[in-house]
Amino acid sequence: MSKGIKPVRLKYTVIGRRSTLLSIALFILFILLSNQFDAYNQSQLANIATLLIAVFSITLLTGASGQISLGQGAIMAVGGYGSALLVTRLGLSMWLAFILAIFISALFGLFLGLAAARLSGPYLAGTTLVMALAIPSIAVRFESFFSGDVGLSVDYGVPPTWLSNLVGEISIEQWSLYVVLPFTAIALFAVLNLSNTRTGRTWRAVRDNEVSAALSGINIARTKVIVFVCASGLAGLAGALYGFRGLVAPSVYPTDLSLTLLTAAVIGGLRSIGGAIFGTFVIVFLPDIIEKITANIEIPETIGNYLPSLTIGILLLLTVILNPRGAAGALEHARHRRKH
Amino acid sequence: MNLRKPLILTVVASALVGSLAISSVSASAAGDPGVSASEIVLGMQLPQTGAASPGYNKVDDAARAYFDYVNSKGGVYGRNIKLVVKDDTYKAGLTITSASKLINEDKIFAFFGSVGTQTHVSVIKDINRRKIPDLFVNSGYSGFYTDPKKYPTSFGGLGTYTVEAKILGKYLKEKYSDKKIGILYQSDDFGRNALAGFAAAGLKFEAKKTAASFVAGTQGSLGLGTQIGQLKANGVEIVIIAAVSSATAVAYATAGALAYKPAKWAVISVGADATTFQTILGAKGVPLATSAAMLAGTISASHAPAAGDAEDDFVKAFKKINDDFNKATGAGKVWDNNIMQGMNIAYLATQALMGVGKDLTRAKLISYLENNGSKLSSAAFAPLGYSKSTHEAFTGFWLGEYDAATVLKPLDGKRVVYTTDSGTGAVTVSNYKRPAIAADALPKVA
Amino acid sequence: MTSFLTAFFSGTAQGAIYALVSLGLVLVWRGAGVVNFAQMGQAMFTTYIASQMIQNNYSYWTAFVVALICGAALGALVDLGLMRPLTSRKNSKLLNSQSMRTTIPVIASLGILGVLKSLAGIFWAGEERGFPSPVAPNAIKIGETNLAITGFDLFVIGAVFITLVLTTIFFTKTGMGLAMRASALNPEVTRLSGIKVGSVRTLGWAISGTASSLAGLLVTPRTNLSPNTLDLLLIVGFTAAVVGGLSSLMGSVLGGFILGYVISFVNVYSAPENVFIAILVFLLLALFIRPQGILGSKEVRRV
Amino acid sequence: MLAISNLVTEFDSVKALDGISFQAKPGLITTVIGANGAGKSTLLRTISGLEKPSSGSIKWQDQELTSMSVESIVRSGIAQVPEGHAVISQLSVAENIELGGLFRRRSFRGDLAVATKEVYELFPILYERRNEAAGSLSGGERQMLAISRALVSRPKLLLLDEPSLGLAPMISAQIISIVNNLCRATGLTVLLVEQNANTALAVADHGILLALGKVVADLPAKELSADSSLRAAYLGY
Repeated sequence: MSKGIKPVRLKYTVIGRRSTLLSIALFILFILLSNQFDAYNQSQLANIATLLIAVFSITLLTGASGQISLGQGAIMAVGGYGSALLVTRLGLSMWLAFILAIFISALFGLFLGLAAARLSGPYLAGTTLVMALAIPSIAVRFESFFSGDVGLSVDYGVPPTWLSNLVGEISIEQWSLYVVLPFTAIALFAVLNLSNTRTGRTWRAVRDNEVSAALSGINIARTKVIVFVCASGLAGLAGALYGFRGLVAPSVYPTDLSLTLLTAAVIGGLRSIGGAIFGTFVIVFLPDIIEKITANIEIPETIGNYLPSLTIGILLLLTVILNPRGAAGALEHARHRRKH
Repeated sequence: MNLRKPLILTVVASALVGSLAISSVSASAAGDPGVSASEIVLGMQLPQTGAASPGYNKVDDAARAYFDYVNSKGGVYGRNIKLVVKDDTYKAGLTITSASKLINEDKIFAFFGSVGTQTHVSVIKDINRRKIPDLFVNSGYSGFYTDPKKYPTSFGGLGTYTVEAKILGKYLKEKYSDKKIGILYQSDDFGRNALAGFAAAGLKFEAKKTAASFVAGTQGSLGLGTQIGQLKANGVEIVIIAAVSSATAVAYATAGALAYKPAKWAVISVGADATTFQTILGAKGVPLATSAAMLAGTISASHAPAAGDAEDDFVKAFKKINDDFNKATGAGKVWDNNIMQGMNIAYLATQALMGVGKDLTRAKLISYLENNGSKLSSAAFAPLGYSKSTHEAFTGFWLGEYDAATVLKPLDGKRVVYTTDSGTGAVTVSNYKRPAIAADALPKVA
Repeated sequence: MTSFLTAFFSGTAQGAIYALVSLGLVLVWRGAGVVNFAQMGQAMFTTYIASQMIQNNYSYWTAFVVALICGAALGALVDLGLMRPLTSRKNSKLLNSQSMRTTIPVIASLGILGVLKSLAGIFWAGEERGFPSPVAPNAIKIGETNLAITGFDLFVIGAVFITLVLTTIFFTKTGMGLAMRASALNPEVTRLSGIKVGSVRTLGWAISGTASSLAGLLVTPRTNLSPNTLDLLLIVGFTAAVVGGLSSLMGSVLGGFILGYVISFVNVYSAPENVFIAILVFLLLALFIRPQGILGSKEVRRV
Repeated sequence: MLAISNLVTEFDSVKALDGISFQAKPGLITTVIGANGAGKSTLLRTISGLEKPSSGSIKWQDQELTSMSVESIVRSGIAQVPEGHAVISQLSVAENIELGGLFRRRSFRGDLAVATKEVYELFPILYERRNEAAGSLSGGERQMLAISRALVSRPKLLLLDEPSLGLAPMISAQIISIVNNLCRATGLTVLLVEQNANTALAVADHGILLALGKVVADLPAKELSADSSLRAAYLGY
């Protein structure tokens, strides 16, 4: 990757300042939001901050380089198991384990990327889907190591006393947000920089037309592998944070998780980081909103039960039909129109 | 992927507005959450949709029906019992989220009857850390109950898989010592717990010879035939099934197709719901009489009366309440083991809440269950194990055989309840006598 | 030897169904350049329709035919209502990018899958139910020995065989079949020959819908029907299609049978728990060793 | 009669055709010549409906083609032989020919057999190789096949896009002369796009010279080929 960035060092610093500001802005906004929230919504916010990192990985992979993965959940599982094993078996600190999870899953992404570089479009989609199905079953197959279905019980622990002394009593939910948020901010910083530098432009060239990208001297295969490594690192970090909500087990990283993440990215806009944030808010809060709306309406239980998944499915279809670029694309479109 | 400030601001602003609208911060009164002068709020997590939901999605409606009945009789010390149910689709990620919602937004007093080992394991630590009672978990995983120091607030709602397998295993090993015994299990925590229980009873199985398995949730769609074919080829005469009821039905049908007729089937109670068995085979075109004949002679174990035992007082009472109070429609209301289990734990919960008295707190409830829990009664013929040293529920099972009318009848015409623990303890005969249900079907506490 | 025969027969019967699924996927991929991840969702839905009809006392065969027709209709509807407007849209910037043209339909099909599953959950309460087989599923006997193959297995193999023969005749002997092959190979020349490529594609979706609907009807008697039961079949069918080359109809059928044997032999000689891992390993091996598939041609496959 | 007026076709707001107007008279060969990128192929593709014009009109026998689909345009009697001997190489020769007449198989089954026989008579080599894959043919044979595929639909207007491209001079001359004979014998209207202006003008009745999407000359073929200044300015010889 360093080779790709070097020639644009100058620009890098300029962009670096903007993305630093935006990342800090995100951090502060989440903290401000959380102060308005009850404990449950604080935990939802932490959930968003966690999943956001995974959705960023899709923004990179699919939005910026055009590779579709239906198996990000499985890569999250790699990060989750990696960090949980480091903590439970080797007694490492949670923080160190999170950082190592990035490397473990990036390494996994390297192998995956080597395979993926040979694949395009539906081949990649299908292969990653099979992977999403197979990886959890590895945890069951090698039960003595991965603890099977029951999984590895891990959590964020309790807030350290120095922090409580500093800012007053901290609930478990708030603590989970505080643990996740720095990582989310760093992930945002990383994604912003990656996408705005020459590396990002290289990726987009590959996305838009492999042949002409190759003609302009871009090493397609290497570019794809690099994207995979970066995206896997992000997904693995998200998976580690997601697992430390309480459990690392196959049922935490089901196939649906991968599809949910993709849905968030698509609804918000595959190519927009703001869209990724929006989409993640939607998928996390939508079930609650539907529950609020239907609380006072008498509807049969069966319909009520399936309403969230139905709504998300319809939302996905509407997005694809009305504006495949998602909410961000629609917003830009509207702004564009107003100008004229 | 360009990020303009207005966009991120729009996103955050709309998120702010949206989430303010849905957050409801209510000041909690003194005392534990979820208890007021007029209400006790309980929370339940179970798969209401998704691959693991069939059958289990009836448990919540049954429990609610019983609570509604209690409420119609004036509730518990004037408090109505409200059951808030969350669908976790059997995915632990959602279980964690919905547990937080039950705790922080629905302000539940206690968790009640949560279904599923794989999902409950994701929240049990947190629930216990918050000292919230975790009543009558619908999981037979002994790891939740046998170490109250680890999980002081969790109490079982089923007999453990290990206890059941030990009792069933001992019987089969003695009765059929001259026969080849094999097992078909689903390869998940449930199946493997059962395997461990049988091993404790001295029944060991050999892969590809006497042990066959399938991936849980696939219901054999990837080739159950080959697995059962292997049991057949190896001359297994007694087949134990440790799988959910819908898979049991498929297993019987598959064996039938292969002309494989073991001398005896033995099915772990989780997988031996006659209604599910017959419904599934019925839809496969097997007439009721035929599926009844297929099930007849099958050995199973139970802690409670058979759902089909129309003579049992508890069954009669619960069935009536199900008819009158269950708001579910269609298949969700059809009387079966799942509904009886839901009613029975609701009966237990009502009893425990009555037992604690008017001044209800979480700590008092837990201490009541530890000190008096073993004296609680229910439809079960087996005693409850609750004590300071274990939080296992029903410590015993009786063994029976399905008759031609799909009712599980005690072996040799006499109901003998065996009891043991989830460890290495011996299997003994229990002399527990089940107290009768009162005429008003409400539990009575001394 | 017995276990070998068991694995072989079971693999053949299972493989026949995978072949159907794989065929359905390839039909749509060749015709429209879309991998339809909703395919088995459609099949699940039509199987529920059949199941509902049987519950309402219609005969099995009426329900069977209605399910196949519904499968065709659903396939056509997916194309007309969603895929055609989506893939023909030129003004969207996102679709101008090469990779997005294949990505967006994949996402759309996932949306359909989600909606179909939710609707099945609402209509049929997500209940797990059995599904009948038209012939008694009894083991076939030769003399006194029971073969590890049942009458129903033979029915499945027969039904798939007839489907494959009909498909072959359709593609090689009829004008519509020629139009369909031509549309898949070179849409522009086909349009210039006065053929409504759009309608031909819709027909491809309909045939694919029928084939997968048939797969649903044939697989559920062996297991149970629920909104999620057929998900696995899609994944196996997809793997079969890739192994077969994704662009070759014969290859897809061959791939289906190969997958049938792989799964069956893993079941017998290893353990069912290893099946998913085996599928992944097999898929990766297939992609590395022969990325164009057993019968795929190199030029069609963009690697 | 084909009448084109003020036709504009854009790609990403670059005008490939910039207000083209001309007419092609029935029964005659009209050739469109011009340098690479003059817009010749775009013109043919716009007529056959493969590209949608942003403005202007294409009238064919009192029908407005610009709003019609490719299929309807073909069915109204216009057949295009696309650039680069476009045949479907995985299909057999016979299948390629069959494809061209497929849309007429309901209403003109009898005539279809006649038309097929006629093209085989026109190109006997195709009959010999009818069961082979089209991909195995030589360049000239492929061009013959592409023309045959167009002819079995019994077009009234034949759009030929660079038929001599990449072919040996002798073979391209042979193909063009066959088209010429066909036109004279049957009254077929031909619109022939060629880079090789000499060959085209030799057989054509009328010539249209395109440059950068505009018509710079619309003259009888003889006059056009005689105008050395035009040739020098636009064709470079």
